[in-house]
Amino acid sequence: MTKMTMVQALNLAMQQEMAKDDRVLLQGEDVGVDGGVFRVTDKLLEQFGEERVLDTPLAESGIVGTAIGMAIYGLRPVCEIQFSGFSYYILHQLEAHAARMRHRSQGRYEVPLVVRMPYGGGVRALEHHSESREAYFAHTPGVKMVIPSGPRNARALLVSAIRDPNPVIFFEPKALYRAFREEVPEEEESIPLGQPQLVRKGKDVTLIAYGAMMTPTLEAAEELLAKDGVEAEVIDLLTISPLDDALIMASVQKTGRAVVVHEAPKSFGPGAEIIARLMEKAFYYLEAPIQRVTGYDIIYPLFALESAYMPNTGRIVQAVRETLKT
Amino acid sequence: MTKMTMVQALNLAMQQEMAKDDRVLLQGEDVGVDGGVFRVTDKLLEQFGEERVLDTPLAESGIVGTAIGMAIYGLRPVCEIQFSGFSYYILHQLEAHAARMRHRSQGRYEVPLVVRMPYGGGVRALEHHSESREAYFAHTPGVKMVIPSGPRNARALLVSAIRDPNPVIFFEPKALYRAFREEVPEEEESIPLGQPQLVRKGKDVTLIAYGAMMTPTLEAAEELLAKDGVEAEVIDLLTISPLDDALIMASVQKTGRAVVVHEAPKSFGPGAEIIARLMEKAFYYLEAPIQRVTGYDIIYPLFALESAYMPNTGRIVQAVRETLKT
Amino acid sequence: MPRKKIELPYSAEYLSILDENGVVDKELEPQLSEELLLKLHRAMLAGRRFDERMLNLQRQGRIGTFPPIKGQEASQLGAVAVLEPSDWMVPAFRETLAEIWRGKAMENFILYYGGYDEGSMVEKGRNDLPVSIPVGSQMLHAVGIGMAIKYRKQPQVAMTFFGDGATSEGDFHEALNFAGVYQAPVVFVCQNNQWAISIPREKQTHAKTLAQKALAHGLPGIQVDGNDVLAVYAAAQEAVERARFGGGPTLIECYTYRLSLHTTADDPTKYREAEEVAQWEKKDPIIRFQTYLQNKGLLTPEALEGMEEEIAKEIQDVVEQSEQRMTGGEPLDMFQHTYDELPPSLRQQKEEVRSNLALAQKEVDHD
Amino acid sequence: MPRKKIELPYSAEYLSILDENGVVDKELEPQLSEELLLKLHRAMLAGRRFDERMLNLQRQGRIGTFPPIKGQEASQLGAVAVLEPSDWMVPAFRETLAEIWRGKAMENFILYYGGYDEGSMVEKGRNDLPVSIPVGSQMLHAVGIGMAIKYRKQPQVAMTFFGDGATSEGDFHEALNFAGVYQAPVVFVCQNNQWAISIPREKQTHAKTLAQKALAHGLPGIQVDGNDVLAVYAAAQEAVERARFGGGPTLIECYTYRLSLHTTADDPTKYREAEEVAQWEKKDPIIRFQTYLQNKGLLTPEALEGMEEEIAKEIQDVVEQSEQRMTGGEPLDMFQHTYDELPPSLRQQKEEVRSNLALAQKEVDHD
Ligand SMILES: Cc1ncc(C[n+]2csc(CCOP(=O)(O)OP(=O)(O)O)c2C)c(N)n1
Ligand SMILES: Cc1ncc(C[n+]2csc(CCOP(=O)(O)OP(=O)(O)O)c2C)c(N)n1
Ligand SMILES: [Mg+2]
Ligand SMILES: [Mg+2]
Repeated sequence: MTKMTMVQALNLAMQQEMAKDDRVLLQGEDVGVDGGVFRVTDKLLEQFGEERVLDTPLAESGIVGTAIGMAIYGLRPVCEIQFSGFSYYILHQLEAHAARMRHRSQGRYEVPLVVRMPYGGGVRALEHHSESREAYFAHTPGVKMVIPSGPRNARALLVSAIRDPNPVIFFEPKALYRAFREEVPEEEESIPLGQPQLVRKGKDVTLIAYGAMMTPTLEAAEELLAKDGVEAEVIDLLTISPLDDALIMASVQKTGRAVVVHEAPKSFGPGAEIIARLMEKAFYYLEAPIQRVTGYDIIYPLFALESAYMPNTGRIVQAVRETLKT
Repeated sequence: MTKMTMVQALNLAMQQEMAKDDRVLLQGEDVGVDGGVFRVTDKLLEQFGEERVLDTPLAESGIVGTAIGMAIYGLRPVCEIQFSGFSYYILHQLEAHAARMRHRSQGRYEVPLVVRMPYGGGVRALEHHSESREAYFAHTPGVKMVIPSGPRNARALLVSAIRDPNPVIFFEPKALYRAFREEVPEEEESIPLGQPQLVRKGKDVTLIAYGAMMTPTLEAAEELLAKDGVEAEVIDLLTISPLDDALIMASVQKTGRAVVVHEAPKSFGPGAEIIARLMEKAFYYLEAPIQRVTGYDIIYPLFALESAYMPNTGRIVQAVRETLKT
Repeated sequence: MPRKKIELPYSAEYLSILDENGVVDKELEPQLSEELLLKLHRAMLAGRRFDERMLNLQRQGRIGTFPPIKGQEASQLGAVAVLEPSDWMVPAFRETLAEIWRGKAMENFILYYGGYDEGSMVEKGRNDLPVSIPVGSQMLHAVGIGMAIKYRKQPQVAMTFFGDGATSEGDFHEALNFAGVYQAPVVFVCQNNQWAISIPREKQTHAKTLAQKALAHGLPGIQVDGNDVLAVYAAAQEAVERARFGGGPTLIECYTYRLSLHTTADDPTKYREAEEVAQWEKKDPIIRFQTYLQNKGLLTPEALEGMEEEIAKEIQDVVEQSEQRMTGGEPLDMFQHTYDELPPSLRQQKEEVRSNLALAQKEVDHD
Repeated sequence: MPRKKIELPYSAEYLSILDENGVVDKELEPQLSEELLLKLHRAMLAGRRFDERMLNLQRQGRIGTFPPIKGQEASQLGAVAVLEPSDWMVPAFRETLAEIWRGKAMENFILYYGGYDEGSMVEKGRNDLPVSIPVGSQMLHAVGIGMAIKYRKQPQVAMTFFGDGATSEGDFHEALNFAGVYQAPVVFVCQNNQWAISIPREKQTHAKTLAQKALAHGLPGIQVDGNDVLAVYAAAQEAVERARFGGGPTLIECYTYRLSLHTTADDPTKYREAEEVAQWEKKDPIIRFQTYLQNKGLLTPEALEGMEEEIAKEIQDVVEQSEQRMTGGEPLDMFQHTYDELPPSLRQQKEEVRSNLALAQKEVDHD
């Protein structure tokens, strides 16, 4: 095992999948010679050549639209959108075609497409470079929405996403690209899509988060134990949609309390669905209202104020204390 | 007062606003000579001329992108997207610019833009012509998401949308375009955006719906009274986002039970947000889990099966009975 | 102000071979086998008759909305007829005849427009995409297929169809640009039928032709008489050869006319003159081709009559067979094909539907 | 196959007036007042120095990411200098000098790239849009402004800037097409600086020039030496006049070069040769213009020196003033400007932030 950043781990996933499956190819803006603006595809052009690592013209719909054609032909294109703030350009191709081709052709064609993109805030970026709009894709039937939270699961999930026969939107928490390293095994490792993970056991309250928010969420769990003696159970969604809520139900039926955390704007955000599921399946176990710690329903501010926008350990701890009041 | 269909009522709203405010103009595919494929803009070209009713080239992003420029200049463009299934082409212009120009220019510019479009199922249409994806727009800060449910409120809400200084996405339930007529006053009438309406008083359960779903929801309320003696209170959201939940809270704090109805896919749909709000603000009043009666997380089927997809009176009645079991 | 003119490698061109009176330009006449000529004629005739029958079915409420092809038979058939079965075809939604030529069963059109998803099924072996309704969006798929063909070094090409209105969508240009950059084996066939619902070609763009749009992307563009099956065939053949042998993509503008409705939901009298339609009726692609065949001694009035009867019967059978299959459908089938496997949330939703149906059934039994 | 060539009303052209050695083509030399010539020179020099200083500030961590303009001073200034204050300017994100010329305070750039939303404020009276980061999206706004100008029968024009990469986005073509259809008074100024981050111009499109993309939409397109402020000025003047007096839109391709980084987050050594940059250093737009002014006897080494000192001082003051304003910001301000008025849900969220802040304050006081 070597310690890797998420950038290196993602690179490893693509490198290995490309090495063993010549159907896999990459395309996007600056993914080749430049190795991606975050270097996630670094050196892959040298290894696999221009035929399999395509530096495309500057057109997101073109990138995904052509990738849909490639996927129908039988390839497994992995596209990069440079920032999720520019992913809205692809929604029509994704919703109208990638998500529907299997259904429209009644099973004749599938679109094993992965669209990777960095998302989220906290990196002192320019406008459009800090948003989290996973809810758009999570609400799109036919698409899978995946978000890793560390180098190791990023690698293992990307491998599964590349092998998945359905279109997968793969959000990469850019704040974590180089935030910390983890042991990542050289040998192949994958995590099945669609399975949230229990990352910390506890009995008093369930914290549900994903992506970059796992960091403050786990910190909050620590702080709650240290300062309040509260044992928080923590769940990492990993796959936002289709959402398998079994683990969440089991946990909340045990703890009776929950807090959901995400960077995305609060209203009509992913947290709402989790709460709705809990309402449907765990209502009688709830001892207090479930709290949301999220971004706000506003234009994401430039970085002088982003720390005021982003959920942080303090806000999460605070919310947990609220739920524990009753 | 004359009895009008929703198509006529919407036409009246635009006709009157254009007559008294020369900043208002229309653009879209086939809105001029053809009067719109549903005839919602019929005769407006004859009355106001090509300068104010623009038959545009076939390009949704072009329609909304140019309208943003017009709005910044000081006009009040009302755009038509022929079907909401093609609205995904405008998301980047809407999210990146219409929703943000006020903030980006720090108040110097505003984008008083209305984008009208028919949405929803039940009309035996082709693929892409039956979807309901209001959640995409509801989750977009800076935008208002409005959906009328009858000729009279359609007219009154469109008037307010045209006068609103913020970008408004205006979904028109195509199933109701000619489904029934209502008295619509000749003289000006408007309903403020952002205010759900109580359309039926009751004490046993609260039904929350909007748009075309108001019809089966109100039928269900009738049936429940007739067959079960249950008095259902019914709320019509009218403005989906920004969502003012005061009326919903007041009602559910009284009834203790609620069912949310929409055509949109269930997961990550608008119903989830309503349930999350109730969780936050009415938890201690709830006597049973809140139910969702919605579309499914699948590709909307062609019309042979659409009745199986669409929420109907029977499903709503059934859900209410569920909530009343406990 | 004096300045240097920039010389471009390509210019837009125009081609016509068989004029509206059926007179052929001997110089340009492609040498097609009698068999192929007759096959093309029969296909166009059958396409026309099937279109007419579909319109009746719709008017009788036996199927839903559909887009007639009347007048565009040569414009789509001339192009698709050049393809090998192993080539790929990416249609818009008005290529009914092209799809039939490629092997799609007429029955499936009736099912599809009758509201049954099974109707858009693509049989194994036919390398076509299903119809694409979002205007301008499908050409990118053809380009991606072309890029994949090039990657796999296959001797295939991808041909895609779209309308005049589609050339205003950004995706059209992104498709041409990608095709140019990667020199993908793609043939872009624009069905310029002069109308995008109620919007006439002149309002769609300030450009004199649609063919010249290729110049923006450094590609050859040609405008052909779309009601002249020989011209369309010749232009398509040249483009397909070029693409197949590494010469890159071509844009073909077929200059034709939509003689019928945009769809059965449309009323053209709102936006165009009967006179204009009458003028184009004179340019009918089938009649001029029949004249051509008769002059060549390949077609007699008797043969034509027999053919008409044969086609009528064939269509009648198809209608009957398909209607036997239109029995309402199985609700639970709607959960198929959204994902390869049902995720837990959809399994639950499917169960919910199953029990609702059972419940509804119980109530029916009650009353 | 023989066929008719389609004659187009326009062809793409090329213009250069002041060559890289500062030698002017007397025939083409525009007659600009000495005052304007000197003003253009000083603006370019100040733009260059401000750019250098911003780079330092970023390297010292005093501001965040920003996109340098080095090398493109003439390419943007020559165009914007033609505008009247009442005209509209719609920039991308690399038009710093054009924005300064139009009246935007240098201070605001430091605030904006320092992370303060106030920095992108547009003062009343300046008819410019704020920077637009989504590539290719802003040209449509200029077209809409142009359509509104036409509707209001105002003697204004809208000029919009974008890069070579932006010409690959569908929105670029939708903008040209709408501008053509409505003959809107718009001037499209493409800053072809040869690179879109790491993608060279040749990989962006198979087209020989970007100017020829105008032909797809039936518009005139011209390519000019973007490092020649006189050529850019002359071409822009012609286009602006045409637009102002009802002649419709024009596409101008300014052929220039990005001498510096894409943004401060970029490392060009990854994708381009120092040699290429060195070649373009020789074509520096400021140096050649200084030679021209000196030959005209309008500029002396002494005057230049004085000017440099003056500019240095001016920039120093700006930096100090802006940094005094960069005091962290007021969290509750982030709720401003999403809507004209705070809806109830946002009022509640704002309250939540207010109390969180209070709480955090309490805890700080505690420790
Ligand atoms: C993106 C999109 N916008 C609007 C529509 C509605 N619509 C269906 S066909 C059509 C006109 C298409 O015109 P054209 O491309 O010329 O094809 P034709 O119908 O003439 O065959 C329109 C506007 C659509 N299907 N997709
Ligand atoms: C829609 C969109 N896609 C990607 C990006 C990321 N990005 C920022 S600038 C840029 C390159 C732009 O190149 P060009 O248009 O030539 O302008 P230049 O940077 O050279 O001035 C890219 C890909 C973006 N900002 N917007
Ligand atoms: Mg057409
Ligand atoms: Mg560039």
